[in-house]
Amino acid sequence: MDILQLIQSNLLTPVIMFFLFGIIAARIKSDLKIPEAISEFLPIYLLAAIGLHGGIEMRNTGFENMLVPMFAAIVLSLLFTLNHYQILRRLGKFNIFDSYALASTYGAVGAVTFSVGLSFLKDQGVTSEGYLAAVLAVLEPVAFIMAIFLTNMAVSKQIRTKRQSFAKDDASDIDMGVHDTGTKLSQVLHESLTGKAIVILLGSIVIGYAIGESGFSSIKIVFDEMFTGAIVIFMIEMGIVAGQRLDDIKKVGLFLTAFAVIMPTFNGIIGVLVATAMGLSLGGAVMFGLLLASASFIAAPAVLRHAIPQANPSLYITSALGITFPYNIIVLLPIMFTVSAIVHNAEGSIDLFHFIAKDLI
Amino acid sequence: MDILQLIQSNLLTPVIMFFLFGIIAARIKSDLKIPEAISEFLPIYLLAAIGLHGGIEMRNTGFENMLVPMFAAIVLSLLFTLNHYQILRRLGKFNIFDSYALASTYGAVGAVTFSVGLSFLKDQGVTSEGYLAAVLAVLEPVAFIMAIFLTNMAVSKQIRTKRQSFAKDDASDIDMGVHDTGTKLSQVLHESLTGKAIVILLGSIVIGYAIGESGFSSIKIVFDEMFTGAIVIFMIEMGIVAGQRLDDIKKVGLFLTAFAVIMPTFNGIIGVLVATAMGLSLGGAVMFGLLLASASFIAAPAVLRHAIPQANPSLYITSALGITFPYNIIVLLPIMFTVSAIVHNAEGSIDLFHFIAKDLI
Amino acid sequence: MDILQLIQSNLLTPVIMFFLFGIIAARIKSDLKIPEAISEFLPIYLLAAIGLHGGIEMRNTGFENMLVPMFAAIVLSLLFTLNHYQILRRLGKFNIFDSYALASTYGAVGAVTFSVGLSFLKDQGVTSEGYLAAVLAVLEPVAFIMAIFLTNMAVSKQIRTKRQSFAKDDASDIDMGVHDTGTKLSQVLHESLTGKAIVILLGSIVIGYAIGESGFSSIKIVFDEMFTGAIVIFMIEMGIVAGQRLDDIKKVGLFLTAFAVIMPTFNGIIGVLVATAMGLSLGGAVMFGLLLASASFIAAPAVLRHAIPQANPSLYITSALGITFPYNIIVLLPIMFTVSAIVHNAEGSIDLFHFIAKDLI
Amino acid sequence: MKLYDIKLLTITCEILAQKNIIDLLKKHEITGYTTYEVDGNGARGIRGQGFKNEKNVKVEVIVREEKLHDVVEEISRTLFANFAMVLYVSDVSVVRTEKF
Amino acid sequence: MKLYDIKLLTITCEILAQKNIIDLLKKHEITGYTTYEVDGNGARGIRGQGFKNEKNVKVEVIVREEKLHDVVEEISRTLFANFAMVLYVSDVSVVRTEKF
Amino acid sequence: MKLYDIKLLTITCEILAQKNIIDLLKKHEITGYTTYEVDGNGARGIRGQGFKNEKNVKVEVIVREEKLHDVVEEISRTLFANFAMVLYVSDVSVVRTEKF
Ligand SMILES: Nc1ncnc2c1ncn2[C@@H]1O[C@H](COP(=O)(O)O)[C@@H](O)[C@H]1O
Ligand SMILES: Nc1ncnc2c1ncn2[C@@H]1O[C@H](COP(=O)(O)O)[C@@H](O)[C@H]1O
Ligand SMILES: Nc1ncnc2c1ncn2[C@@H]1O[C@H](COP(=O)(O)O)[C@@H](O)[C@H]1O
Ligand code: NA
Ligand code: NA
Ligand code: NA
Repeated sequence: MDILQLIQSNLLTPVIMFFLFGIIAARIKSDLKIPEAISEFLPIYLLAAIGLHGGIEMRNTGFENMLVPMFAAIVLSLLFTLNHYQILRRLGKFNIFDSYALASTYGAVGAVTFSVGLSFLKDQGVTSEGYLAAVLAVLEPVAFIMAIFLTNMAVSKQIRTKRQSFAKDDASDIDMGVHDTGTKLSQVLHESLTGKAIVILLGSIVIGYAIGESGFSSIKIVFDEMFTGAIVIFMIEMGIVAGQRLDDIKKVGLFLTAFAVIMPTFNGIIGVLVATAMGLSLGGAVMFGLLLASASFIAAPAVLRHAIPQANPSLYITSALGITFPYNIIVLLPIMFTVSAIVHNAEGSIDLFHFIAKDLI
Repeated sequence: MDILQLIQSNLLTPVIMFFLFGIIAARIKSDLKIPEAISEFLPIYLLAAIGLHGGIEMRNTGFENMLVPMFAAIVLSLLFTLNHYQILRRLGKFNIFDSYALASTYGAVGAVTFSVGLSFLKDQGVTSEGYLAAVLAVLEPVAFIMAIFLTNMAVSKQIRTKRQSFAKDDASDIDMGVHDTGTKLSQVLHESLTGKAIVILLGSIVIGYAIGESGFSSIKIVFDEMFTGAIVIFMIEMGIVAGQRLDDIKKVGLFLTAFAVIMPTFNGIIGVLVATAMGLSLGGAVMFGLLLASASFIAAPAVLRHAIPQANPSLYITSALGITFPYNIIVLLPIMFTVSAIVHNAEGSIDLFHFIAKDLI
Repeated sequence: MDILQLIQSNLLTPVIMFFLFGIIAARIKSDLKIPEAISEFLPIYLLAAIGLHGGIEMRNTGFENMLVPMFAAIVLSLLFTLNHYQILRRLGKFNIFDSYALASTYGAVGAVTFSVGLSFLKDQGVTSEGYLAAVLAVLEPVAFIMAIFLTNMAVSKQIRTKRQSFAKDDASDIDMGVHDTGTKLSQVLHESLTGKAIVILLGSIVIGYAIGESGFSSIKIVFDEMFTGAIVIFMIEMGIVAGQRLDDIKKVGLFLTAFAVIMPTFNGIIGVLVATAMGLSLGGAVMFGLLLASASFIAAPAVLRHAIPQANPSLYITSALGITFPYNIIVLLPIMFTVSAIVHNAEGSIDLFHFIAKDLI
Repeated sequence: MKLYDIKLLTITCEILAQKNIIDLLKKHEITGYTTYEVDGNGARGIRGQGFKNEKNVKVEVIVREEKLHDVVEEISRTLFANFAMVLYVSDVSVVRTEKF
Repeated sequence: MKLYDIKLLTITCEILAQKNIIDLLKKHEITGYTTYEVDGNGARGIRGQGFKNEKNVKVEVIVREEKLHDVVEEISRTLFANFAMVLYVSDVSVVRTEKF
Repeated sequence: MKLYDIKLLTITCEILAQKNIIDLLKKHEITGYTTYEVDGNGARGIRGQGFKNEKNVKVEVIVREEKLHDVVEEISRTLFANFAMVLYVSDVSVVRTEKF
């Protein structure tokens, strides 16, 4: 019931309301639209603001404490990606390409979701560890890299198998599906590491760290005070794009719809518990959980279309943007907050840590 | 003389000065231009800000008081549209299509004009009733709907008349001018009701009402404090576009030029008086008058090109944007303000109401 | 050593750090990019802010004092442009077209550089004379006009010489290089005088002067408080564009690379000294020096491609943007600041003036 | 690689006529097309300055010759009179003729 | 629907040459054209990153064969040397030949 | 003004396939091309709403007939299956045939 109240008060924030408004605008086929230049600029702005803030925080608090959570996030992200793959391939009967693409979409992180999380915490009057921005940056490519690597392995194996069973003149046919996968890996790696999200985020963290609170003061109005207003504008567009995708949810199927709700919940709550066990604050644990719960819907297509072109993009975009994103920011954030509040009031988080560790292995 | 002083001090505000600057930039054929994405975004932003502000106000003051002014605005808008049509068709000798298009352009409301009005009142240190944003939203489609309906009726009648007097093989010729007007009405209705201006305005009013003052605080800097600065930027573009149209004023003709000045003055002053009679504040009466005085130059073309494609768009855009808009924001606003100040100091507004009522019937 | 410290602390400001970040993003071939609409809008915004600020200042302080510095700036700019031409043509062995184009690129001013200079002074807690914005506006076309005039003269002379030595049937060949240069001058003049930078700058100065401090208050948040934040965003794009040009520096050659560093240093320091001699403040002398040191990389191509199409644009853009701009904002600003601080503390600036005057003739 | 002959219909018109064109194509069961915003000059004056509503758009349709005639005829009949518009047809060749 | 043969001249050039092209067309009494910004690569390197001044533009002109020759000749003579530019001509057919 | 016949290859595809196309052109030693963003509709649904990643792009390549065949063949073989894409070839004529 506490959770329901929290969901309700979350629903009445401008961020969520403008998102829902965008969905409605799309459903009634309004021509409302945030111009492309603005909606391309806003994520860059949001990431710069997040990075600057994170960097300044890290300068204040040091970054020794960051290493364990960073490592835990990477390990969890890899484990979860593998777990997603198994579920999608075995239970969901998706083909190998869609399975890897979806697995890494949900293993990856969503920068927009992270921004909304920060503004949610602000509304609750709670802070979070600044270094989580760095975790966000590092986590960005992790799931992709693994998925790409595994897909390449799988595809090479396939080719070898096929080569053995078929005559040579069929080779070109196989090529059609899996052409030059070998050489592609390094390219895609480069692409995902130099992707704009990572670059602006890491750059801003470094700059925030370098300039500190005093250097920040002259740009605080733009990169701090305007933050929530900017999210609100971006959420209109997110709502519109999500609303346009709602029709496609039918094509996504029941299994993936369930996956898009259950998986983030599972990943997110594990994240909150692990983070609590590692000593993160109430808000930090929520953000850590959100990192693991979130799915990527802007960076993912850019990387996956090149890395796994055989996968159907409308599956991973629709489920991540049309289902998981709204669920995460409206329902799961309050749930994780409640969980985090409970475990932060409880004692014996070391025991909790043991409990989770057992659970994961 | 008081009016002249007010006009002069209005002229020296950044909003008006940057508008005039834009006109000059266009006249000297400078390549200055606000990029399209920005000038498409600004009206959305302005309407969101207006709507949020209105919604929050309505939450504070309730919206019982809104019903009478809303109803009065609709009735006046319809009466004025009919009046415009008669004047344009009979006195101006415009064809039926241009007459209806112009009538509804001037019967409709201008959101940009409304924004400038709010900033004018701010400069005068006067407030206005928040629910006028809702009146703006409702008034948006009213004049269009009537004009479209009447045009369709007129065209159908025409077709029937022609069908009777001509042979059947000529039907295709008639079609060229008036093809499938019957089925179009509902489409155009949908379009004008889901137009971005109405949608963002209504949405923001609801959101403002839902979140209230406290929910607004985190986005106040973007959606309140930056408001006048944003108008200023938009006014540069408005000035440029108006300036580019100045050459077309010759084509508009003397009659329409006079109409574009006299009609808003008449409508606006009636509006101020009626609003005062209904008990609106000094500033509220000005805004009410401005709603009726303003002509639509962004929404109108989008709706009218589909609804009445036979009408010449350069007539209604040029007169609304090139003549009426500058006149309204530079000259008529101070006039209406003075009128409103006079009638608000005078007593016996009930008598006034009777006087106006007589005048209208 | 003081200079080195100042350079170091300058390096750690968000403005410079985001510029360097942009360069790095471009070098690692990230797809990071500020959308075109934003990066086209920001210079307009920056110039409006500079102009408004300058105009308001001039209203406070009068503009009698402006005439001597204005005149000095024009004279110096012309002398420097001629000086550049001689150096480039004689020592650098550039052809006549490239020499004039480069000479005027470095004789002209850079509005972005000027913005960064203002934010540099703000960081140092130093102010500058408001009328320098007007000097910026007037200086914008000066170097272009002279370069265009001289190029036209030179080309006409060439044509006449060739006409005399060749048969008439060769005339069309000559035309290919130098066609209708005669008639072009007035066109290019109009273009450079109605260029968006000059127009918005002059307009904003006038408006700032007209509205004064009190009229400015409603737009202060947008046009003053957000200024540094906006520069930071623009500097990301400047860094990216400069970074993309770094490869071209090889093509620019050693001579021009040296020119692009030495010339601004020379011009800038002369500027600081002359300004000090004329009685400008510490900060004002730095800005005056910066005007003379800066090279134009946005306005220049727009004017020079029409005025001197035979010149190779990648020479003047690359050297101005890729070399001189970073050098000016990172290294030369601190140098000029130190020089200005020294001469402002020293006495006998009249003697200094005599010394400089000798030097120049 | 065998290439097959087909027609490319290009319509340049004011942006507010785009919906009319797309609807008309749909009526003729054509769902494949490409659109982009352009500026221009013509009988109805310079277009593309000022408001977005005053831009032009190009609509390109790869279409079999059989359908082309009817589409061109209906566009000419219903839209030429009221909208800024230019239309032209060119010969192109494609790989996958079954797509069109 | 009878279609008439006519020429389509397409010029892809750096954006700062657009004015030169339009002026040249006007000189030849051609006032109908369509323009839009594009990116590109060619002999003068990649264009379209960075400043707007470094974009390309396409100018498309439907023009009768009689005028085509002179226009192409003058563009080649006066602009090819100094500007990034590519020009090509194609055959198209139109409904209202009197418009061009 | 003598004009020389050459081919114009136009590829309309989802924007995320642009890199693949450009790389493929480079592989065939073609470095001249023009690109611009467009919207569209086709077998893979409406494109151009929402994120920039979901736009289309047109890639236009003036290319000699000798090279055309191989390029078209490789695009068809490697990209048609996985990307929203349409490709067509037209005849055009140019002044400076040595540029291509
Ligand atoms: N001769 C032409 N060549 C290319 N495009 C044209 C031509 N004439 C008109 N257009 C385009 O078609 C639009 C509408 O033309 P119009 O109906 O003549 O005003 C113009 O704005 C141009 O974009
Ligand atoms: N082979 C080609 N195919 C299509 N467009 C080209 C080609 N070559 C050049 N272009 C376009 O023409 C512009 C100028 O070409 P250039 O003068 O060769 O640099 C380029 O930036 C491209 O947009
Ligand atoms: N018949 C057509 N005419 C013109 N463009 C088309 C056509 N069909 C598809 N396209 C374009 O090619 C893109 C990809 O097509 P598709 O692979 O069929 O989804 C579409 O989004 C359109 O931009
Ligand atoms: Na995740
Ligand atoms: Na009205
Ligand atoms: Na200079």
